[in-house]
Amino acid sequence: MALTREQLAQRVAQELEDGFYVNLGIGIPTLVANYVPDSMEVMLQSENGLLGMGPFPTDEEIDADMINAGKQTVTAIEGASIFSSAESFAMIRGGHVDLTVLGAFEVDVSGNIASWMIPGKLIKGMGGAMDLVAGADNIIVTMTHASKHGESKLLASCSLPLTGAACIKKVVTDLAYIEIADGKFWLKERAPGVSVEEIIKLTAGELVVPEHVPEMQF
Amino acid sequence: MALTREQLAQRVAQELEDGFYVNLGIGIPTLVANYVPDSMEVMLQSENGLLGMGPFPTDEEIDADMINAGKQTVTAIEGASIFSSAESFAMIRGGHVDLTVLGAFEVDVSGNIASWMIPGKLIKGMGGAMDLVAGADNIIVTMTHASKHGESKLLASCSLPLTGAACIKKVVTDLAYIEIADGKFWLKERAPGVSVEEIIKLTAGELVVPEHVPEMQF
Amino acid sequence: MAGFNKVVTSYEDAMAGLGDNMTVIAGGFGLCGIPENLIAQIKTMGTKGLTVVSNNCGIDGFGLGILLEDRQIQKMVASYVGENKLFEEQLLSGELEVELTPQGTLAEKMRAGGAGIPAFYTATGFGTPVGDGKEVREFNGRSYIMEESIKGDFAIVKAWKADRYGNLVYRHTAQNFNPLAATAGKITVVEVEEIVEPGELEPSQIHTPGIYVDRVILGSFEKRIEQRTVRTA
Amino acid sequence: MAGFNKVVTSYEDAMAGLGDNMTVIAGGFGLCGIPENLIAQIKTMGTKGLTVVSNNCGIDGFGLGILLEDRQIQKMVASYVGENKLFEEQLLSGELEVELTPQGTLAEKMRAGGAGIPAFYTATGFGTPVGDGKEVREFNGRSYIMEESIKGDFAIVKAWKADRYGNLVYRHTAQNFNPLAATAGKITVVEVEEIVEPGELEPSQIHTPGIYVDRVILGSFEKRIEQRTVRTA
Repeated sequence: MALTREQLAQRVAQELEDGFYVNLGIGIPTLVANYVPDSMEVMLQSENGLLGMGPFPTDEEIDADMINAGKQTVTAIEGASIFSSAESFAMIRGGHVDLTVLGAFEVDVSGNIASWMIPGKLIKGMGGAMDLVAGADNIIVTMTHASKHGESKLLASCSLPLTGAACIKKVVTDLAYIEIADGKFWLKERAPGVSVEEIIKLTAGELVVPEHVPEMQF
Repeated sequence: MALTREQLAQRVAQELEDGFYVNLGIGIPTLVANYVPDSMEVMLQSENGLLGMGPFPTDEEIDADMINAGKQTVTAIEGASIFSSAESFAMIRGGHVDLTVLGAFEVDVSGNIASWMIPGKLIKGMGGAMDLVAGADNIIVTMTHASKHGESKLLASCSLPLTGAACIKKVVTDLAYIEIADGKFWLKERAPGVSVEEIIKLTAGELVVPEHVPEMQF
Repeated sequence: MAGFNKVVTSYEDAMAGLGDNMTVIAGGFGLCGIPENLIAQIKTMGTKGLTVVSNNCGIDGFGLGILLEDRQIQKMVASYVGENKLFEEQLLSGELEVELTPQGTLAEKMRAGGAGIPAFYTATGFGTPVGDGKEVREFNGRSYIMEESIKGDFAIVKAWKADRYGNLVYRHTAQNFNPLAATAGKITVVEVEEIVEPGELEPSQIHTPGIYVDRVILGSFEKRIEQRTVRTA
Repeated sequence: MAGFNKVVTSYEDAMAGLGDNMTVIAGGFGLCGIPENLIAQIKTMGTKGLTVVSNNCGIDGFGLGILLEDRQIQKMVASYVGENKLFEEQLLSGELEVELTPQGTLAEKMRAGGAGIPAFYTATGFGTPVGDGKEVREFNGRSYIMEESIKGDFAIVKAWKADRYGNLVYRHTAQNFNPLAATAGKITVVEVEEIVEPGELEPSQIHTPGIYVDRVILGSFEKRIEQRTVRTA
């Protein structure tokens, strides 16, 4: 069975390490925050200028001056710091964030990512995504393996305008955990109950399949 | 009579305007702070990261963490701000300082300035001087008109390594107030009791002398 | 001693000198920390042909969005403009030009503009449409593109507290682009929630030193929330 | 949860990993805000062949000056090195290499190093020996030189207060180069006068967010004054 959004977030959360500074994109990546193991301390960076993002506020705590990069009202945890957008992207561009999780339309075997623009559709803008993929060494893309129409999002070469070139090494889809290296996709894990054949069928770019593909553990 | 150091500072102080942010170099420029008219409010910038430098501290006020760019203990006035060296030079480089006053070894008719290095002598470094002359639109150089050996410091072309190119427009020496434009020195004022002939004799670069050269007023 | 009294008392005075076809840099992220009354004043003035540099363009009927109603903005430089129907219409009809700029690059362009740095290199956008036509250069085996700085005829800024010297502090994440915008305007105008006595702001805790600020005005703010999200207590 | 407890309790631990021929970026201006005990620890360790990046090189017998005594510094990148006899001797004898860098350019090189900006343009130094051999480019009719960023294997920093997350505040003008150095070290070590409880530092008043900081140690400081100047009360 394909992973649910919650399961996707859970699988991504397994890549967290104690003491990590993490930037979570909008959508599924945001859910990762719900699965930080209790044994671990991580700090969430929100690129509008907050390091140490906490949970949503209660009705009483709500404050228009306290938002995250998704423009949602949030709180700050103990140990948080707040700064300008230039400082925020100095952190990001300078490679100080340990892990970045974001969604995508397409990823290819060269580690290219397309996530911000579909020609012919209205262009809303890249926000901070281009800086995030350029600045981070450790990026996880999380998305569905294929479109609603069954078209693979894991390609030999991205068809959409790129967000970043040669920067993606890890992809968690609803079907598989895949790494990118040497111009190929490497199948590392499959979602529980999903067959290797199905993953092969829905992966357009070259996929290296080992003899044994373990199921994801939750 | 050639101006004293105090008179030099006094003449430079006449260039101040109400509301000016001013950076004063080490030496004679520092003395300018003593001649700010009572009717005027100016704010002194010290490039180690202080805007709103106040007088020296009393013995009781002295604090090792509170110094100026000359490494002297100082105080801060009401309305002061303190910041990093990057922020300090953002102000300077970005042209936000209204007036910069500094000393020099040589100035030439092209507005070049040499103030930091004498080949063959030990090189101590340029400190912030190169940033100050590159960043400011309004710079006053204050120095003696000639060396102890009677050699002019106002040259057709600087002989020493430059601090900045084509950046100086105003020079206050112990003999004269001179402006630089169109590749020439323009004699604007003479020190009280100093003859135009003496100034001509001690100015090596091309000097434009008007029919009437007023004396400086104090 | 008028020297450092930067406080003005009317929005007319605050925005005096703004003319058609000027460039305005605005602080704020979404609707958080936007100079909402200064924007409203620009609407009142009816200034046309503006180039506006801001991370976002407000929403329909609030923030920079209101400047679209009378077509006052000719060009928008922003990282994300997704929340605005009028924006979409004017973009599709060709009345409005947009230059999409990655958020970090936009922030750095403002900072560089204020700091006398005409251009810098960044890996952001290399190999993407953002890099098209820009100089590419390698440093230590990696490719970077050259980005030029931005300066405005005006910068409009929202801060929390100011003193008469123009020293500013921002509140929480309403800081965002505001301190960068503040450095990059030929004329920088700031509206604040509170004007404090000189000396009340601790010198080493000032976010924007007054040297960058030309005018300060006391405002009252709606502070509209874009995405109200709560948890149950 | 060891996650964000960056406090170490010995200077050996604080500087663990420093090796010969590494680059060390040090905060401080003159003797103000220098990481005096971390410097002393480098002397104790006897590490050789160091490239040290700092605005100044201390004085004879204090600050970075003590690293000259056993010839631990091979190259100094600084804006002003005028207060040191030993420095002069080693420079003249050719034992020590010096790269003089304008103060503002030095500050910006550190910031750029930490901020992922490999190079930037500045007018500072154009037409002077500092510009020799550097690329010149015109923007809006003015000439600028390209300057590359600086990164260190270690950054050593002096702050006033820290919490266990490595969030820092600096005291008065002891801030200077410290927040810039802090961003530019692969390993950033900070010594402080006080370690406060988490939450004590107001988030928007933190000068250096903890993300830049790897180790924090509580020190005691001599804080020598270079130019003691007083007025009569």
